[in-house]
Amino acid sequence: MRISYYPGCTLKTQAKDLDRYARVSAQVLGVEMDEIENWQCCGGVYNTSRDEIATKLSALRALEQAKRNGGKLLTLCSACHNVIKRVNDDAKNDENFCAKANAYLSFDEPYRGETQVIHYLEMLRDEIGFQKIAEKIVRPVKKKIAGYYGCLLLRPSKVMAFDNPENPSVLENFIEAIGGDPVRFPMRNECCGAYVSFKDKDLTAKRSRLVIESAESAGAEIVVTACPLCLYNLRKNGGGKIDVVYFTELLAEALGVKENG
Amino acid sequence: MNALENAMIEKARDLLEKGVVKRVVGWERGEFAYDPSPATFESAQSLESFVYNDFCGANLSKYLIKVSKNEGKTAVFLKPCDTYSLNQLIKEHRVDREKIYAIGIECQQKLDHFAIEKIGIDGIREEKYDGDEAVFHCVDGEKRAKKEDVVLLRCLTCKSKKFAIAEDTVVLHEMTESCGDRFEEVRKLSGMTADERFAFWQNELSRCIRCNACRNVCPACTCIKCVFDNPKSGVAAKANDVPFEEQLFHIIRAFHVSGRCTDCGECSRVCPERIPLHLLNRKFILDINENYGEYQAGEESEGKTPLTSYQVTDVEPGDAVRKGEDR
Amino acid sequence: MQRIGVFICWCGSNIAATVDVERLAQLIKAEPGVVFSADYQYMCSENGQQLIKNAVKDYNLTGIVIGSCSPRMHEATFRKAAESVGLNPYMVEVANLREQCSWIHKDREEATKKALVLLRTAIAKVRLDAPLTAGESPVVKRALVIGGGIAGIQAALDIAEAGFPVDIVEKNPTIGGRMAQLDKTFPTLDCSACILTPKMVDCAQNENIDILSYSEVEDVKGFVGNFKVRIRRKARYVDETKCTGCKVCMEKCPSKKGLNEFNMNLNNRTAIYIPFAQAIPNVAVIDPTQCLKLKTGKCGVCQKFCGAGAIDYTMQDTFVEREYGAIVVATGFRPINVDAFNEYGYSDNKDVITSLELERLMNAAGPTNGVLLRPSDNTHPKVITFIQCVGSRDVSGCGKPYCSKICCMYTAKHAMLIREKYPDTEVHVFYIDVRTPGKNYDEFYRRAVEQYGVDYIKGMVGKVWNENGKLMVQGADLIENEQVVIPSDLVVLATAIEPEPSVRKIATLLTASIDTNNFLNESHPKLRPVESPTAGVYLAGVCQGPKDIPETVSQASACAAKVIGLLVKNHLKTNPCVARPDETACNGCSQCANVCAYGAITYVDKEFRIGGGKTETRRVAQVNPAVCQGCGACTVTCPSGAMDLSGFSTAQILSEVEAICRK
Amino acid sequence: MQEVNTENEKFVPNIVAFCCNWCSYAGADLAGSSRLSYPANVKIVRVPCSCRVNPTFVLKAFQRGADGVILCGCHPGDCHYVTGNYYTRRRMALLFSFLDYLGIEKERTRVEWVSAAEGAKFSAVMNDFVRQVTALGENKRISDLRVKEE
Amino acid sequence: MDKRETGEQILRISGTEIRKCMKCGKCSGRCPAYREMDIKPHQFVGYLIKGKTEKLLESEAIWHCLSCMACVERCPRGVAPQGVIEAVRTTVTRMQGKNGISAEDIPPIVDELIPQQLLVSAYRKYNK
Repeated sequence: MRISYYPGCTLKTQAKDLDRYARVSAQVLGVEMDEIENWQCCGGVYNTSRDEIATKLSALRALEQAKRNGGKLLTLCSACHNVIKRVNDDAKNDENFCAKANAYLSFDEPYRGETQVIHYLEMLRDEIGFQKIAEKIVRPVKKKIAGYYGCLLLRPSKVMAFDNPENPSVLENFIEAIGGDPVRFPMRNECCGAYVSFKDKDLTAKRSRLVIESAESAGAEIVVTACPLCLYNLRKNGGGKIDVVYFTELLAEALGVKENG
Repeated sequence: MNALENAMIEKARDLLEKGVVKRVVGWERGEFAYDPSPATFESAQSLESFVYNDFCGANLSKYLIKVSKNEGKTAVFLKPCDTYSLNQLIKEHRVDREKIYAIGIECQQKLDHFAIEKIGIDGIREEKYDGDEAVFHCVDGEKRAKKEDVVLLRCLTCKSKKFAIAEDTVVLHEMTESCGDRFEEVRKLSGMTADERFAFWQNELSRCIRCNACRNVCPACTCIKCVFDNPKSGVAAKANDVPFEEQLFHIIRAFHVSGRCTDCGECSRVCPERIPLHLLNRKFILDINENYGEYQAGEESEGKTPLTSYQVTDVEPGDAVRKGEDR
Repeated sequence: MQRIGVFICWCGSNIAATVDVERLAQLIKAEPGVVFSADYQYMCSENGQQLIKNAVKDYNLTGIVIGSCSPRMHEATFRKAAESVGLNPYMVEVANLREQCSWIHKDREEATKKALVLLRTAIAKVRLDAPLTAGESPVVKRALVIGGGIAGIQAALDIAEAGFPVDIVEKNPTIGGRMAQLDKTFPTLDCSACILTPKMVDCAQNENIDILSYSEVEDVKGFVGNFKVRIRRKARYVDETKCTGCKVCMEKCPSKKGLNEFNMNLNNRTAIYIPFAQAIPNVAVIDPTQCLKLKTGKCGVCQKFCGAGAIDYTMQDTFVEREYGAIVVATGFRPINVDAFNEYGYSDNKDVITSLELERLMNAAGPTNGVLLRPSDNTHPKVITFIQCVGSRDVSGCGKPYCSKICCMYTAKHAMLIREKYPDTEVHVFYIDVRTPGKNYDEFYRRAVEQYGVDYIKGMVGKVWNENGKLMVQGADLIENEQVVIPSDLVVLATAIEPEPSVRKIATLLTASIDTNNFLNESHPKLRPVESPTAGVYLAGVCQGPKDIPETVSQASACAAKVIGLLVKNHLKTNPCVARPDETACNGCSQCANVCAYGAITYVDKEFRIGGGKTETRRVAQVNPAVCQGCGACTVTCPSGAMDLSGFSTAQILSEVEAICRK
Repeated sequence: MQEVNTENEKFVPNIVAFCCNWCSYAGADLAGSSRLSYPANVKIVRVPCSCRVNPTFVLKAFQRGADGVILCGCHPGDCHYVTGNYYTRRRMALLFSFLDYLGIEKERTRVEWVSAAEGAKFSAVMNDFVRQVTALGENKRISDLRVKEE
Repeated sequence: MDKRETGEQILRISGTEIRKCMKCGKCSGRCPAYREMDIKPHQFVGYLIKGKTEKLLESEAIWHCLSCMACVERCPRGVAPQGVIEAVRTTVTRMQGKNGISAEDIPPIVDELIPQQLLVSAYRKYNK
């Protein structure tokens, strides 16, 4: 299976781990991730203002490219996924936005949200299947693992359509597939507070601590996430003894290809 | 004889010989290449006069109302857009589904004889398509025309190449969809001032000679007794009310087929005065789509039409009219 | 040619002051067909009516136009007068010269001119009037009640009391419905079973009532006064006539792991069971999805132990067909599924429960014998938090847009009962609004607050999570303007209610209209609240809209009154102003039936001569005059104009239009 | 007001109002018993339900010289016949939009929901409608639609 | 822009139907930043309905909202309080040129591990 892939800026810098482990794992799973050409920043954050267009254009360029290359766009960074998926939804459902953005971008054929945006986790779940992944595991990660979703993957659920927003299960199923013991903890779908890092450090720290404490008291030995923002925050501000890693790292480990990454 | 026609004749022969159907509704060779006419074939021998060419624009579904009353099954050749008409007739119980064997056939746009004449081509013996051009073998040699100038208006904005209903198909080549916006003209008219619109329609409708061709060909105008022929209806063309009928025929007709018209375009095809009657029906279709959700008559063989259903939250008539104008 | 008489009323000075009635009476004589005209001070008076009657006789009138007040006032009066002298009452038309002319215009000339037009319009109509006679249809003197909850029980008892036979069709093995599951009832706190079960017994003992339990309505044909209903009697594998309700089978049945629906699945029951102790009929039933004998062929223990020989594993569904004059729909409700509300943690935490589950946990006949123990560890909860409006007033797509109406009151009841029985328990209630209209209702809720110290918090809960066995309830307190987290032992969700889903099928069978929330529509929301638009079909209880027990019982009794009013008649007079199809012009296209709100239109295949000695079979519309209400929706839908409306025919309205437009 | 066309001042339009028996006709009666006047050139045709009004009736009125046609019915949701006015709403939305499309002035047609209690509304609606139609002048277009002036 | 126009602009760019709000407070019941906010999520909607624009524009809460969408997710009426908050913040930054983050805010907390997306997004969110 070949699929267009959007890495995003952070995956080329501070979150290289998230990216490289995803790539080596994908190879084992028979997926070729085609990094799309000349991608630009996803926009960083989705602005909910209805009249916001400029910051959404680069996401549209990536989406349009993917439309011409198979119709699917794979994302990995939760933040990019959130932005791209929501911009795509606007292109599909907000006529006003669609018309203005297309007028500006002037693609050969107007882009109207045709591309299907899927997150790496969705690919594992829906395209490959956890059962099949479990079969390829060579080094089961026998740990109590807490899957931390944060907010960006799940909400708003009407647009993201990723999982049950209040009771998600994809990370837990993933953890089971790689041989781990999933730990469900109450704060797994709470926000780590990344966006206010510069405005209200204390709040960010408080939120991150809450998450880590919740995971620890539920008995977790390690926390996995798909989000570079969360990882940074939870590590820096969580104040916990347990480590936070990208889910792709554990996947690569379980598939026995961590060294290749 | 073309390959497609051959395949259709074979299909018809097979159905008749095997006794699957009692008769086949198709086209019969006319005097000229451009005037094939609808016909019923009851035996394999009679198929000798069967024809299918680019002049076979006629929608055969309406004939089934009568023909299918006869005993046994009737096979019918339907172009994609014709299948919608049949489906609509089935929905309205005008044709018994059980007695029909529908065969979807390939259609690569149909020619408009009037349009060809208009650009000065006549004496056509044979026609074929060559890319974007139509090639005519005429009495006085070969003539070429741009396809878009000589095909039926409705074919420029073909609504579908899907068969809404078909037991069987005869399709030898891929059918290309022309993707023109069929509402473009309606929108253009809506954008005019009321005076301009009135002038446009006055110019068009004043040419009407009330020949009833539109009514007779329309697969939605299938009433056993048309209101205009029924003295009890209060609108019939009885002596003392000729002006009423004269003045309002097209309005009432368009309203009666609204929500049921599949946009097959037969009305405009047959109008000897070349009045764009389909623009009347399309106004209703556009309004229905925009106010009550996309609806294609004949897409389903069951269910209600937009005029026999409602939503509690439907637009108010005043707002609907304003909306129509703002478009 | 009609011989028309025109009668113009002065209405004292009400009309005469503005309209020159005398001149009018002279002018109108010139209209074709008018053979008599008169004006009089009070046409509706005895003398006035006599004037009309005399003229009908003396001038041999075939049609009458009255120029007077609104037809909504005296049309019936004048029709009666005409009928008394042998003129068909539908040959009378009224021109509204008072409300729609003299009272709104000041200029005498202008008003007189308008009055003349109005009279001419009425004359135009009367010229095309045809005598109409009301039809008659016989009434089958038996009623069907669909649903055996408190609504169905009450309606059946009231109808039976009046001497008419009633059948109750109940899909469950016993009647009793939701009310049987309740512990206490607001606002009086009587024990639900104590007031319901005697009524259930009354039903069983009333010789006019036949209970068809474990049965469903399969098909309905016919119309008001004359319904033919096909009822499926599901196989219960126990002979109802033999079973004595001794329950030995239940003791012996080895398959004990079935979920007990009556207890909201909070405990288990055997494969053969009687739903609860006071079930009516008190007869066992076998759950075929659970019974070992039926599933594997191996067991048969109950048959062995049944002293009455009532067990029959070979039993099949059977059908009965009966005729009814009237049908009461009382299909009731169920709580919605709260899985979509994961923020409250229902699916993850055993101690997050719905209110109906709480009813069972508090009921002496429930899984805990009435001791309030939380499901996870069977301990007494010390802090209980209620969340109201779970799924009600929710337009996000997860719940229902309407207010479920009963939750405020039952939550107050629960809170009060808990504080009464376990005074050391702390009770919190999150609410958006407390809605307590009803006699003694607000007093009841206030008692919960004032006397029992229940903590009402205005605001909603955002999240419930489990922290070391405590349920952390985080919500907004909008009065204090703060966010609170209440560590609780038990969380109760005041779950929205929805119509029992089987009502959709029943509505289709009855051609009864139903709204987007699956509530049945009433004929008029204010003035005909218990009648379905389909004549002869009546609505009781929550199937029509959320309501509590007192309201349900009132509506059920109102239904019964309506049914009795119908069943005492031997024949029904039908409104003669109904649709009538012209079969020779009907296409049989079904468009008219699609817009008929009453299901009055059906189709038949008929033979028609088509000339040349040949005939043709055509599908044509038939209007049942007993069912048609005469709105005319069908007439406009018909493209061929085959459908017309008596009393308001197309030709008549067109001629009225012409009369108005005549210059 | 001085700029008003003097021709139009003399012009008195003829208005046909179709009113459903249960709501609007009763509303008109209430306007009467409340002595709320509206011009005498409005004449009411009583129909059982607004859904009884066939587009033909509207067209006939225009063709016979009415200058404006107004339909009144129960408010949506309050129809005496449960759903009748919902069909009216669709039919007239389409018909009026269609007439407008033909260039026949949309100001000559109107649908209003008037309950039996809304006598004041009935009177106000009629006054407003008459004003609107008066401003347009005589209705000629329906009869001229098929006749082109050379 | 006068008060009314500002209110209308906030409403327009929020893209939410505030009149659907039934004042249940579920947004505030769910909000993780509730305690840090001077105006609570439900009040953003309430004030906008009542036209108390100046209170909204003065609010500090717009700099504390985490944009986590929890309020949007669970609103039973389909209202988006976060949309209103973001619309107010956008209006403030656009109108008053008031940036949420100044260059001086950054250095003390930037370390080499900070994801650049966090910088980008914070800037985008809080600055003009």
